[in-house]
Amino acid sequence: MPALLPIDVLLIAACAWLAIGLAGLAAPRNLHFISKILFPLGAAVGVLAGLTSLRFLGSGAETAVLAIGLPDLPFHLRLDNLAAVFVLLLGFAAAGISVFAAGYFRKGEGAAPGLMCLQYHFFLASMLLVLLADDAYAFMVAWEGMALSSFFLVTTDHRHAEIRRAGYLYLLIAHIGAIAILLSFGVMTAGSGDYSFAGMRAQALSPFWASAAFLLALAGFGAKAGLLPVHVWLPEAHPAAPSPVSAMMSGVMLKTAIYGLLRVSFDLLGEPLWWWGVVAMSVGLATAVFGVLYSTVQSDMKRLLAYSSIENIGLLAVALGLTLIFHAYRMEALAALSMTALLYHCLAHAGFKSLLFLCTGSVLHATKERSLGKLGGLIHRMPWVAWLALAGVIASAGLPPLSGFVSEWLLLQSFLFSPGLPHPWLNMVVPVAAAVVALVAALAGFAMVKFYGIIFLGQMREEALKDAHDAGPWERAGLLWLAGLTLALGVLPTAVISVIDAATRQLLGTGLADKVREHGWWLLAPISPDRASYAPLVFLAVIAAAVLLGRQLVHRLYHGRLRRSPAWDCGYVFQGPRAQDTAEGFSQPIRRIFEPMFRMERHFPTIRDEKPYYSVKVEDHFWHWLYLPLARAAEWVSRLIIRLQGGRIAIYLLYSFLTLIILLLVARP
Amino acid sequence: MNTALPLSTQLINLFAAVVLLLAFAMLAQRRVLPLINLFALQGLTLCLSTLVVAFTTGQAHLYGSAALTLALKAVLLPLILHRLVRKLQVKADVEGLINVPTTMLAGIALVIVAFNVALPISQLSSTISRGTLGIALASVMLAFLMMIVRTKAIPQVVGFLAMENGLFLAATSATYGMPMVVELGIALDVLIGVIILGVFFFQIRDQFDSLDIRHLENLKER
Amino acid sequence: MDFFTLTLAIPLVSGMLLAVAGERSWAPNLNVIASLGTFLASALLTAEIVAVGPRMVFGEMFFIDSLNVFLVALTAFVGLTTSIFSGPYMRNEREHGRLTAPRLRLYKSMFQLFMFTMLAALTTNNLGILWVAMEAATLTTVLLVSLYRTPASLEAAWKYFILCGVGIAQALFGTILLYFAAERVLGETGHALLWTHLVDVKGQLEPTIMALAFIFLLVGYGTKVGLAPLHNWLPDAHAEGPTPVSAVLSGLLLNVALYAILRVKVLADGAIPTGFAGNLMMGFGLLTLVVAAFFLSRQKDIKRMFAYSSIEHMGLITFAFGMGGAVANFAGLLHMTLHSLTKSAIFFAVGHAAQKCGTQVMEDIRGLIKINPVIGWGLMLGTLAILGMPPFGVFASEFMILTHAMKHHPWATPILLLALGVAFAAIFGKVQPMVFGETHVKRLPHAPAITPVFVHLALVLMLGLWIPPYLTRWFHEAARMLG
Amino acid sequence: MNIFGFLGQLFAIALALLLAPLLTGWVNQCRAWLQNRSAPPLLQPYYMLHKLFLKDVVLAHGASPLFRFAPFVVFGCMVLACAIIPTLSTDLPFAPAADTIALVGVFGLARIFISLAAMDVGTAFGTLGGRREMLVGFLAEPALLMVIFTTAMISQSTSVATIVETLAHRDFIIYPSLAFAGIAFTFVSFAENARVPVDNPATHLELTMIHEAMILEYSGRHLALIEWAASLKLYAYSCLGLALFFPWGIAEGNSVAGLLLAIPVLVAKLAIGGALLAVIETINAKVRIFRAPEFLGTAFLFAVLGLLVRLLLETQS
Repeated sequence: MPALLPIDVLLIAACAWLAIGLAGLAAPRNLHFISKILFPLGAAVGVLAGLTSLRFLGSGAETAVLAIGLPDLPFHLRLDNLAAVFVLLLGFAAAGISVFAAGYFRKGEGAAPGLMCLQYHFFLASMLLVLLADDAYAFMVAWEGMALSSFFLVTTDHRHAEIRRAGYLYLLIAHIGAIAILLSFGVMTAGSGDYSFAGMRAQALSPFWASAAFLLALAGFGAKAGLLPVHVWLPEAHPAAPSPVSAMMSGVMLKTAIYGLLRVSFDLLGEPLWWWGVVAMSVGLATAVFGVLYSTVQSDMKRLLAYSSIENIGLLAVALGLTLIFHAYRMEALAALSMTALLYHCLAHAGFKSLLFLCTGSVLHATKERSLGKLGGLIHRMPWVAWLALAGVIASAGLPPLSGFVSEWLLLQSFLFSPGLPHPWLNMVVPVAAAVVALVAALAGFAMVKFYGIIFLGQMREEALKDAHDAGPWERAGLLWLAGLTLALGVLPTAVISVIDAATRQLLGTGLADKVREHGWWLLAPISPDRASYAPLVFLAVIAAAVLLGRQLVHRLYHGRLRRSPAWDCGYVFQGPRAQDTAEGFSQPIRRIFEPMFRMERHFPTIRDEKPYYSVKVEDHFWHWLYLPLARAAEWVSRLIIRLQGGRIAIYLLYSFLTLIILLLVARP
Repeated sequence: MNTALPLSTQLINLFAAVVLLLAFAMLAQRRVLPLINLFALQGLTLCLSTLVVAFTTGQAHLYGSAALTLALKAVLLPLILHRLVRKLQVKADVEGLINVPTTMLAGIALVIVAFNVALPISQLSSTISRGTLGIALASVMLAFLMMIVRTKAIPQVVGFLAMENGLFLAATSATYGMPMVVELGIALDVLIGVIILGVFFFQIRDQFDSLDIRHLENLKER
Repeated sequence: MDFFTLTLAIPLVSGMLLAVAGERSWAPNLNVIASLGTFLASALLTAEIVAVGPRMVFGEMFFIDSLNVFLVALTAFVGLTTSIFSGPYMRNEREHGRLTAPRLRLYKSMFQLFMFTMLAALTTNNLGILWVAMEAATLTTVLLVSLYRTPASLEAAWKYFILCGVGIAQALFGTILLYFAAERVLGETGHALLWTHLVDVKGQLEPTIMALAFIFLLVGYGTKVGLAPLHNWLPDAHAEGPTPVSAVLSGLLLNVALYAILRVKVLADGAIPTGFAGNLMMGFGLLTLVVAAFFLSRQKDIKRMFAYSSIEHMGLITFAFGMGGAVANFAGLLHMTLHSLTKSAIFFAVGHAAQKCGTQVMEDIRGLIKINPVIGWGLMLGTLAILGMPPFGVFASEFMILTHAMKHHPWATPILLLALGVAFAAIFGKVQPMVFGETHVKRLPHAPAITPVFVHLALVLMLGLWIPPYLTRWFHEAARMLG
Repeated sequence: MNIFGFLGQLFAIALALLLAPLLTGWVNQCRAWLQNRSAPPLLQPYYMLHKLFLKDVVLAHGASPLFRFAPFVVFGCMVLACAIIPTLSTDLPFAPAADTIALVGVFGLARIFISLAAMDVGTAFGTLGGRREMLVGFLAEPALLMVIFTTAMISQSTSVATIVETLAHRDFIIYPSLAFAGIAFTFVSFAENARVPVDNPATHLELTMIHEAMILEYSGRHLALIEWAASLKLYAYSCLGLALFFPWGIAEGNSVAGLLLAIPVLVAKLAIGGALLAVIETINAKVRIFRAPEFLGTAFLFAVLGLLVRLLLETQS
């Protein structure tokens, strides 16, 4: 028997996921079987997929053709390094999330567990197929399958109207995005009728059509990723979904859109034009700023994370834009740097955002509460979740020594080279964009402090929180796995870059790994140590040493005495939980400084109010600037068109009559 | 064309002109029973015209067509319609959506359109009755117009049947009639159609107490 | 006896039998058995045609070729599933007191006769007979539309009758012109309306006459297809008739009307090489698609909404055939098949849903997935399928149509995109709250026959992932014939 | 990494730990003089630290382990920062661990921990302080990064050591961009170190506090560590500023002579810097909290101007 190629193993993994899903449908109400056997099995498949792609990375592409699909277009599959990086991400993230899910689903919540199991594993399998697809049809089938299964997962708890609405919005935007992607593929075939990716690579498009294809792809994949202005589904869908699903969507699914963008702009389209990068970067910057600002003012913990995902997607788009610009000017070494930043951030975000979403899941389970205004002090009741969430928070804030910082560092490093661009405008404007990236990173810190501080720290804002319980063993295992990944990505950048470098090399022809490996495994110096370097292990060691040594010395030289008493608080008497900042209160500075960015409805108490209250509601401008006008326009048109159906038969006959006469008079062969 | 046409062609043209005249008359007629009579008369004219064509060209199956026309359009259908009118106690007058002069003006415009559309075709035709194709198309369109402007069910149906008459005229004038099996099929369809319509009239009257189709305007988009 | 005769004879005979004896207790079973017989006969006929190739029957009156044989099989199949579905559905209607026994007799009899007319229309070689059969199909269904005898159903039936009658009259004029054109070439041999003869001489037909004839035929049969702005009868008839009738109207009658247009288009294309017929069809298709999409967003009645969805898809198919060429024709045929299967499945599910909730008003239908998960999922999956979500087959054909349009008529793609987007937003936005959400509704006296829904959906799913090679061959052959 | 370099590194850290409170004391003394008050002794911060270390820790009931953990982390971060900023010599074995960008990250990490700790007990002032600190932080960080970008572009490096080497030990060139960057950096360091226009280290008026509000609940050794960390931060910023804008005097190698020469230079520079700080603090008034964005916005503007000047004027060669 010939040895199994990695692509075969991955195919088997996809089939295994499907089989696991179907097995869940076989016993839809048997929670124990599903959660304790099927989900862990799914996790094992995830690990298998991740390891397979780890083994594969660095080798040449493998292809396969399946016997299904259209008559002239059977499913083409192809595993190359770019896909393998994302398979790696999918497999490892899925492993953690599945293990968590094994402990997460309870009886009597939403749909039957078997159905959930089917949808969830279908979701996983379709994501895998998206990454493996090598022709437009297979890609679209997998892509829409992914949208569909995640839509059903989002609307698991469909009893609430707002969840249904969220699901609707999600699927609608996903579908329209999918049509845009389809058209982009259509442009890329350039009329050759060959819908395999190999056929598209062979086409040499004129700049006009290539740009059309790129813009369509940006719109289509952007709709899935949550780029401005088609981001509106994201903050609705993520809170609506069960937490493992939010984690999967935010951590992995959004990355498939990034994968698609990379595939189209670097692989299928050939030579990019420089202004594509500018477009991507501008959209990315706008998205990042928007996302992070809105994330700071949210008062629902999952919405906060969802907006934070938008921010991260924005940063990814910035990295993509920068890579495109460098690549267009054939500065491949620099392009490799920003591409590495991009891929790294994909991995990092998958780790920490999944981790944070899962933590919210545990909190939700323990407290039945998503609103930040009703949480607080959970570190006392849920230490496991709280401490693991801290890792996610630090990584998400882009701080050393965890994963988020490495990618931001790489991104800023590549920005530092942008003055070398041969274009007179770009070399001035692009470096300033770095400042915006810095602002975004700093604001992300604000949002994360708010997230963590309000949920886990302070006093409990509700009595009921006293009964909160910590996560169970399965959940802990899942969280630990993801936190471990976050840490590993944070402290072992050199090793990670060596792994993902194959993809960079595939897309750009050059990579970072050789340079990075020169300086030892502990030091990350993408260009040269003189130029810039970062050694997270040393970093961590110095801080740890300072902490330990400091503690030992203080205790040795002085003492370790400690006693408890009520809080001081400047002698303020009323110290109940309501004296703390609310979620809204915490973000008040942001709302005030960036007031024009928000659409706020505020109610201030007046002296005459019998029950004075203050409330503030922050809404998205885009709803009112873009979506509602669009909806109104559509409604106006349809109001106009339905007059055709006025009920009067004479008028109907007249239509027929006029059609005939006009055709007789006008139509000529 | 200044050359004198043969007598048969002149006759056929005459009958065709009568059909057109009757079509206009039906368009102008406000009362139900005279309308049905006009329809019967149109059927009769059609039959005569077909007979002339059959006689002149010796096409045997055209006699069959003529007989069928006579039986169905001049006798049977008018009879059924008369019975229906009596049974349903339809009020005598027919209201139009648009007033008669306007309708007539529109009708004249239609005739011009129809003649112009038919002209290139009739020039290609080799039949003796080719000149009447324009008239046939015109009477189809006039019947169509009648269906549009009438607000009562029975006149609308008469318009529908008149349209069938125009089609028949077209068939005879352009091609000496369709194959017999098709003619039979068409006749059968028309007959069943009228019977079903009769059933309908009763159902409509039961529901609405009237045959005014302005009651039938409730299904619409809001 | 040969299978073709059986295919036509079974519905005709059983229709007449049911007309006299439709009130007996075995009548519903006869209805199903007759449909089963028709389907089996058509399946065997198909097998025979696959084996020996196209052939003539009864002299040259009827013929079976690659284009119509699969439509015959499809028609018989949907007829079978509809009759299975209508059994419990009609029983429930009767218990609700909405229908009486004589009307059920009328229904069964007319259903079979309707099947006969459609099969005849599909298989006839004579364009005149085609016209007669099409008219007969209208006549048999018009009484079915008014089966409930409510004011609304009468109004719908009246409009159906008048509009389709007028439309079909125009088609007759077109047929006469066609005959005229043909006679000049073929002489008065009596073959001048036989399609097989016409297609041999299509290049010699007079273009001026053919253009006029095609306009008349397109407007005439187009009325039955539901092309805008000739579609006005369609939503009314679908919404007010009994659901099985809506299913066959939408799933079959529209196809047959379109089939008639296709037959004529082949001739027109032969006579007029400028693509005149194709351009007209593309224009009508796009207009229909857009108009229907905007209609969709303001619907309140569930059956009405899916009727507009049928119009929309007919527009898309017409557009595809209008583009012509092997790929687009293939896609059009595939889409026809898939639309029939999917839309009838949806109507089955909708019928049960509406029956359960006692209303067709969408705002009052909620939480189907709670009342009956099978119906709920059936409706949900059916809707997603018809909206072109992979892996369902409708996506496959839409994929081909869109990419082909992108290639040859890029100007049309924004319009297609707009229409598909609007339609998606409208339909899905309305179906989702019906399927999901909370509800309080009691069970029905007779369990629904839900198998047809899932059989159809399974077929649609299969066609999205794998099209059997013989089907591909057929479609290719038919597409080639369509030019 | 040779042992000598390692020792030099340890020496730099030890020096930082020692000098930092002294700098704080010096600034306080200068300020008192300028404000016509009798000045506290120069060594007052050391007495203070000693006293606090001696005291028991009084912990609020609601304090979590994070609250106790945070001072150590903050302290550790500051030690790291001081370790990688060249004070005496540019040959620092720890320097490759973090470049300037990572340095910003270190400060960020400390800020996050102290803000979280402020929120931990759940008092009104704690959360208030936490959010204001984050506010100042996110406003200051981009400006700081732009300053760093400007200097990094001059030296083609983000490594602090390389920047200093480039600026101090190569041909002397006047960089107008550095003037802008310097002003911006000064602004930023005032904000970051809780100095007057933005915050007042001496205030305990509840509603105006930022830094003080955050550490209200701390006592004993925890407070001592935080205070120490604060002085370390001031020291680090001062040294960073000196390193970026007045790098002369910092030894390139680890020769004893070089180090010995560097110490007095450093002390002198710090003394001048501290005095200037006191002057600026004295002649300015604390602004309302919502004027802080304007203040830091100006800083950002200057930093970007510096960058543009750099790109426009200095890259022509």
